[in-house]
Amino acid sequence: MVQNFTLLIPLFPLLAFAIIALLTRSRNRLSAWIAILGVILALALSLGVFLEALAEGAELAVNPFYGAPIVWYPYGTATVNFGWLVDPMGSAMLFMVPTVCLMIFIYSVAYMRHSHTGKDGHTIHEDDPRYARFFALISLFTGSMLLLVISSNLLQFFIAWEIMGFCSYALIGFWSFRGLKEHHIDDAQVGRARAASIKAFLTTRVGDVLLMTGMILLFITVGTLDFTQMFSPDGLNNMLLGEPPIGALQWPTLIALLIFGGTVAKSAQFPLHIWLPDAMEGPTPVSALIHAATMVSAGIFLVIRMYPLFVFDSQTGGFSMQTVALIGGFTAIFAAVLGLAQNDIKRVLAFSTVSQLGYMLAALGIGAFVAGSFHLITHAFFKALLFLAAGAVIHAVGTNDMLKMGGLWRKMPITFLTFLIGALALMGIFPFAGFWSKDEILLEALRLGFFSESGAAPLVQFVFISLATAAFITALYTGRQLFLTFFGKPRDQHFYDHAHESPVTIWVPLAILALFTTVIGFWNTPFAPAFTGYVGEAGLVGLPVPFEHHAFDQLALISIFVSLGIAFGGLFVAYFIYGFRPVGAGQPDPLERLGIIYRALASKFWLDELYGYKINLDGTARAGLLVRFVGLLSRFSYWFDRTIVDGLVNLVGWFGRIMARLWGWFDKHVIDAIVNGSGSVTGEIAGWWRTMQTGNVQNYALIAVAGAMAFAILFLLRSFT
Amino acid sequence: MDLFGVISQLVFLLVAVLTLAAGLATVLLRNVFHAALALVGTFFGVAAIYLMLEAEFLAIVQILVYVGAIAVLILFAVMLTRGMMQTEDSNINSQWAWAATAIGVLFVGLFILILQVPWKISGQPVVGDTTPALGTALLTTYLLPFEVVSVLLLATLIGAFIIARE
Amino acid sequence: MINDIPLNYFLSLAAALFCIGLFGSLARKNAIAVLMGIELMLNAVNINLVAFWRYGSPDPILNQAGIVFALFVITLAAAEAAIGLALVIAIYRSRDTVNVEEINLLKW
Amino acid sequence: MDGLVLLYLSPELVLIAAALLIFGLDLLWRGRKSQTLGFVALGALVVALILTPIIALRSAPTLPFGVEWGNQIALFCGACGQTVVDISYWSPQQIADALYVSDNLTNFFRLIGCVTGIVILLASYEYMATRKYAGEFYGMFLLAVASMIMLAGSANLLMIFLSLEFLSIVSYIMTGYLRENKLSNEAAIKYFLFGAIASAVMLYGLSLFYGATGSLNLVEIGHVVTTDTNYEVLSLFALALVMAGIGFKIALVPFHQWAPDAYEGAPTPVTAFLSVGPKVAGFAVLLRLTLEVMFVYRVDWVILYSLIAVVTMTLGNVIALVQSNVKRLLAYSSIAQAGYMMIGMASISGSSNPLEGVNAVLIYIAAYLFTNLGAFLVVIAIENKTGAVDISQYGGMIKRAPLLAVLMVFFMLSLAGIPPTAGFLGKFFVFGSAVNAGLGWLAVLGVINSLISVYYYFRVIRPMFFDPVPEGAPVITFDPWLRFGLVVSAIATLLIMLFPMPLFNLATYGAQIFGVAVR
Repeated sequence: MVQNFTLLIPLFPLLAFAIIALLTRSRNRLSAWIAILGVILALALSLGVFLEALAEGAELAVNPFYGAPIVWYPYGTATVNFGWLVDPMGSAMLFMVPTVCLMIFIYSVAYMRHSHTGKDGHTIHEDDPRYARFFALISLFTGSMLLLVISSNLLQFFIAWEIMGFCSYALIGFWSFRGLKEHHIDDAQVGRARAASIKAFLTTRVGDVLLMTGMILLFITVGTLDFTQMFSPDGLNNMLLGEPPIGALQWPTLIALLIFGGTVAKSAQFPLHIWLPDAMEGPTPVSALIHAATMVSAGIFLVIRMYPLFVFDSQTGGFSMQTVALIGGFTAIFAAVLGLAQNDIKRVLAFSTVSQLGYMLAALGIGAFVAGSFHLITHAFFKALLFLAAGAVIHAVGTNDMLKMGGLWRKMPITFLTFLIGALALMGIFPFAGFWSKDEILLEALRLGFFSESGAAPLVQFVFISLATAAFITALYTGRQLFLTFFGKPRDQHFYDHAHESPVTIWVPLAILALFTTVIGFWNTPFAPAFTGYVGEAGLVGLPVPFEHHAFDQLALISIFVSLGIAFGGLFVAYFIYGFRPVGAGQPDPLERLGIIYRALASKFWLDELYGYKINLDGTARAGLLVRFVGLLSRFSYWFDRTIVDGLVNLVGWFGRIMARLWGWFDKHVIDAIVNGSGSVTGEIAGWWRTMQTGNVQNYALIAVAGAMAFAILFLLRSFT
Repeated sequence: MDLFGVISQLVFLLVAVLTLAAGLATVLLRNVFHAALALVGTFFGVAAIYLMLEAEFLAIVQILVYVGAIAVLILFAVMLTRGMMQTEDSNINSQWAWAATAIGVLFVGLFILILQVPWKISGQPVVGDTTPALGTALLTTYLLPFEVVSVLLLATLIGAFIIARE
Repeated sequence: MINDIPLNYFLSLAAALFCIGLFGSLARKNAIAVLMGIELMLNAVNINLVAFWRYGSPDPILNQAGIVFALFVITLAAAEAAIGLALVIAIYRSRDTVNVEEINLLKW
Repeated sequence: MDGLVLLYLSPELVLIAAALLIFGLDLLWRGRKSQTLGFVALGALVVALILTPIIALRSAPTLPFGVEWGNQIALFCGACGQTVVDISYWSPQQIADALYVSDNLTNFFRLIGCVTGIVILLASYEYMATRKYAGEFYGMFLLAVASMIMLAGSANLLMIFLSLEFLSIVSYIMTGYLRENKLSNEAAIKYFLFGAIASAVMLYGLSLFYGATGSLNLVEIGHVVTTDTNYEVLSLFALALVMAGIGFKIALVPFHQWAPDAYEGAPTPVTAFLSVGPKVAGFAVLLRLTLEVMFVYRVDWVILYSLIAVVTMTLGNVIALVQSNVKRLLAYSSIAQAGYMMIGMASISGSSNPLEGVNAVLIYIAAYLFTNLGAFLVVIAIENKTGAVDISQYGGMIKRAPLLAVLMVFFMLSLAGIPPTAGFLGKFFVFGSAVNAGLGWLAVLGVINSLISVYYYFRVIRPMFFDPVPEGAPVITFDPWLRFGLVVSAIATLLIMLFPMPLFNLATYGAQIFGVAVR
């Protein structure tokens, strides 16, 4: 009967927020422990609910845990109530969110302590000047995410959604505080953090506004915002009663698209993805929180929650699901390519998140509900892991630039190991979590696109190709990241010397997340699809349409090999570019330079050896042999370079560069310009309009009189015509 | 139309023209002092219009309040701010042309409206004295606004004192 | 007398006076002159009200709404004038001007 | 007038009597003990606040008081929904004579007025403590609240004009209260000149209504206008002129331009009052006029209101983007907020249920009240200590006054309409009613506008959190009364969102009156 206490789950972190904000603000350590305690309590209760939900099994979809005791306001004959709703997917979220959050919280305790060299040369460890506030804010963030997950009502959902938006604003701009210079944060960084926080807030606000509009329309057409009532067959049919709003566009399509607009912004999908890479200016735990457990997941969860609406729309001939698939599929490949050209360790992960979210949406869009949902869960674990591990690296090394790292695995083996696990999961390599979920998505896309009984679907085929390509590029950039960061020789001795293994409070969360990353995928293997049975068997709340459930067949087997092949292919290419001959200190990234220059460099090296061979022509045989051997090796490597590595580098580099350039340009000049430009245009208008306010009251009065007169004359003329 | 009617109209026209002329003088005269005197003339003209409309009490009030109080106040203010009076090169501000255009349109609109609307006319003659009935109305039906306005006058008194005191 | 002069005459006179007053209040530089314009407008309204009372009222003795309204307008005009002139004097003291165009510290 | 009438008028009478008492005592005490006079004013407002439900409940003696704890307010609001103490019970003769009605709408605005008064009074103690004529200020302030309530209760052109002028004159006085301050002087005279011209124009419109119908009573005028189509042009023409006066009070574009100047120059507590009191009272008049007189011409005034709503919110929001003075920024913000309320006014036209629009407007008013007052209270608290009213001077406020900074965030979120705040609720209802009334495009424009507004609301917050504390800037302390007012506003802003039922019922109750008049 734990389910009756579901509403308390978000209360603990929210309470922790209140306590820290009001009482223990000045005491850092205590604040941190209060925050952690809040999450632990939330986690305990969530796990209780989760286990109870598991016990219910697929039945839960038909009879979800539901209660709406808080009367918010009456509307017509109905009332809007707040409460909780836990269906199978919701319960899975209840398991994932607090678990990941707890790890992030524990990790933050040490992470938000900075070390710097004091005046006397000693290393000083010091809490971030706003340590307690950090924990207050992430508690609020976690609490609102949990509130969102258990919401029984779209309005309640939206409230939590908006609180999260505000938290993201405050946290992304967390270091936009002047006076932090002793913490390695300079003015430029402060400026970037400020700009990033505003950008994140305003961009997601666009989506919020769309979502709110959709919500109001939904309320008016359906008459309720309660999920269970809304998705009862009557509820959605109500939408078709009224006149279609715009031409052939039906109400369900319009509303679904508006709601999807909220997701596009919150989950950073094209074309509103621009805020997410910049959001890296926040502290790393915040990045992990935003990217894994809370904010962007909320966007996907919105589509999952509203899935019956999308299904209903597609049943009545709407195109909202196609839009979702298209945007998801496009974003998946688009962001992956952009990720190729990043040198900031966190930015690579940021683009990777965008790309992976595109995966999920593409899956949801083509109807692979279970696969998309499962990827949401697994992704949260391994992306949190990757971020936290990357954060540990940054913390230890003191830079974000991968080109200044290298060979770090020797210095921080545990971090390396956990990062490796996360990276393998992200690439989709057996047996880690990402493999199972990604494979599932590819399988579904393959099945629906090429082997569907209802004939081939070009859109789904596009999605499959796009996702498969994206999987390849994902493996490539993840491999690149792995090799640049941990392998090869240190490229910057200063940073390398600075590096050290993470303290316990940092690596333990990493280890736990790595454990989850390793095992969670087995929740849903093609052989034993427990998750599919749980989430997909009985369909969704209010819309008991079972999802198509295939037994393990040949296609699944093929798909496993295809996806593994793609992943290993990408990794292999990455190895050839970055692992085979590691990038040296000061060397540019192979992708960053043109092939001709590289070849010229290589040739020069070879000529030098040849020259040495020449002057040693009458030297010892041994020396000659050595020289000859070296020469042979060089020649071989030259050949290898020219034919294989260069070819690959040139091809991939060319493609990557062109695409990254192109899209980067598009990003910077078109989308950013629209967002910033609309700001500056309104600024211009404001500057112009304010000149009306001359300060002369008679001008004002004249305008007022003319206004009243204009209205009067308007009416007068109207009556004569 | 009988002779009396013609005379009535002529008298009305005369008063109207004088009133409007005084009004125009009020807004056009460069010297504010002279303008204030023209304003007094307008007040008298309006009082005459009231008399024509058989609102004798109102005509008296008009002269007492407007001429006796408001005009005197204005004259005082003009004299207190005398420094401004002669130094002005023009008494009309830069937006006057716009204002004139807008007001011209407004006047045409009003004129059309006045001619176009079928006004309700009962044409009842006034039999007897309106003043006692007015007094009764003020202390019965209109007692509330009467009281409110007394409070307002008190507030005005205090306010004017606060604002204008040295 | 009433039967000989159409209502429109009075209304037109009022409209004209109103427009003259409005012009004064919009176009004069001197704040006191602006105030005078406002007084003209109020007088015009009063002519309207009294004319409507005289022509439209079914019982001019018992139903004196228009007259009463006009009476209150006169009273409020006096109150308004008092406050307005006090403000003019105050601004004259602090700024040494009563030119409305120069009273423009607050803008944009 | 019988004894009952005095009961029905008691909140206003208490306020006016207290104001007179304050004037007298101040004369007696020669300007000393002004703080005590402030408490007298507070007491009067509280008494008036308490009297309101008593009046409202008078006709429902069967109401079971003393039921479960904590439910009193909800019960009151719920009960109000069924009991009507308004003109619908009156005889036709009474309606014809009615100058002033003590109906549901009046009661709603009594509550609004008293709450506004109380919150601003709490904030003005510290502000007025060092200033001259503080005693008179409290008296004037009570009169302003009383006239604001009277404006809402006026059912007659004469009373409308009278209360409007009363409110205006008292506002002019309060705006020019800082006699040594050039800006205050200038604000007052601009406010005055603009207001006088606008009210003269409005008066001309009122006289046209009188000419068409021979009556000053709104219900009677409405009767004539509805039955006699001869007066269509005239009514609309008059409405346009009357909009000048009402629009001036509400600060609607194009009658808004006095507002930024007057707001900036006025003493800040007065600014706070101006941004709420006259505005919401103006909406009360507009509601009465629209529903009781003009309802039949809804096609026409919907165009007018929609047009005004669009330009008002757009202009307010856009110009606010470039403001650096917080008072001026909030002035433009309040112009924009009035634009959102006008969306609700326009959606009254909805064929299904006009009361939905009325409800939305009333809910928005209540939500806006607390939010805006809260924001102004923060400004007042900061200004009292430092004299700073510029955004750039707000640096490091989180260090200097954490409570102020955090609450300011909250109020700004509410003004921007982001949950969980009252502002969101208001926008939700207003936009919802617009969509329901077939004015979806208006809602869309409103939503876009609320998006723009986020930018400048966050401009206020940013320096408070992210900029360093200026050299030598004092830590800001403020007196407990102000703190109390702030906390009350914040809690109300939160509770309205979380538990909107009481407010919803109250708004339904306030709108009840129009069921009678709407034809």
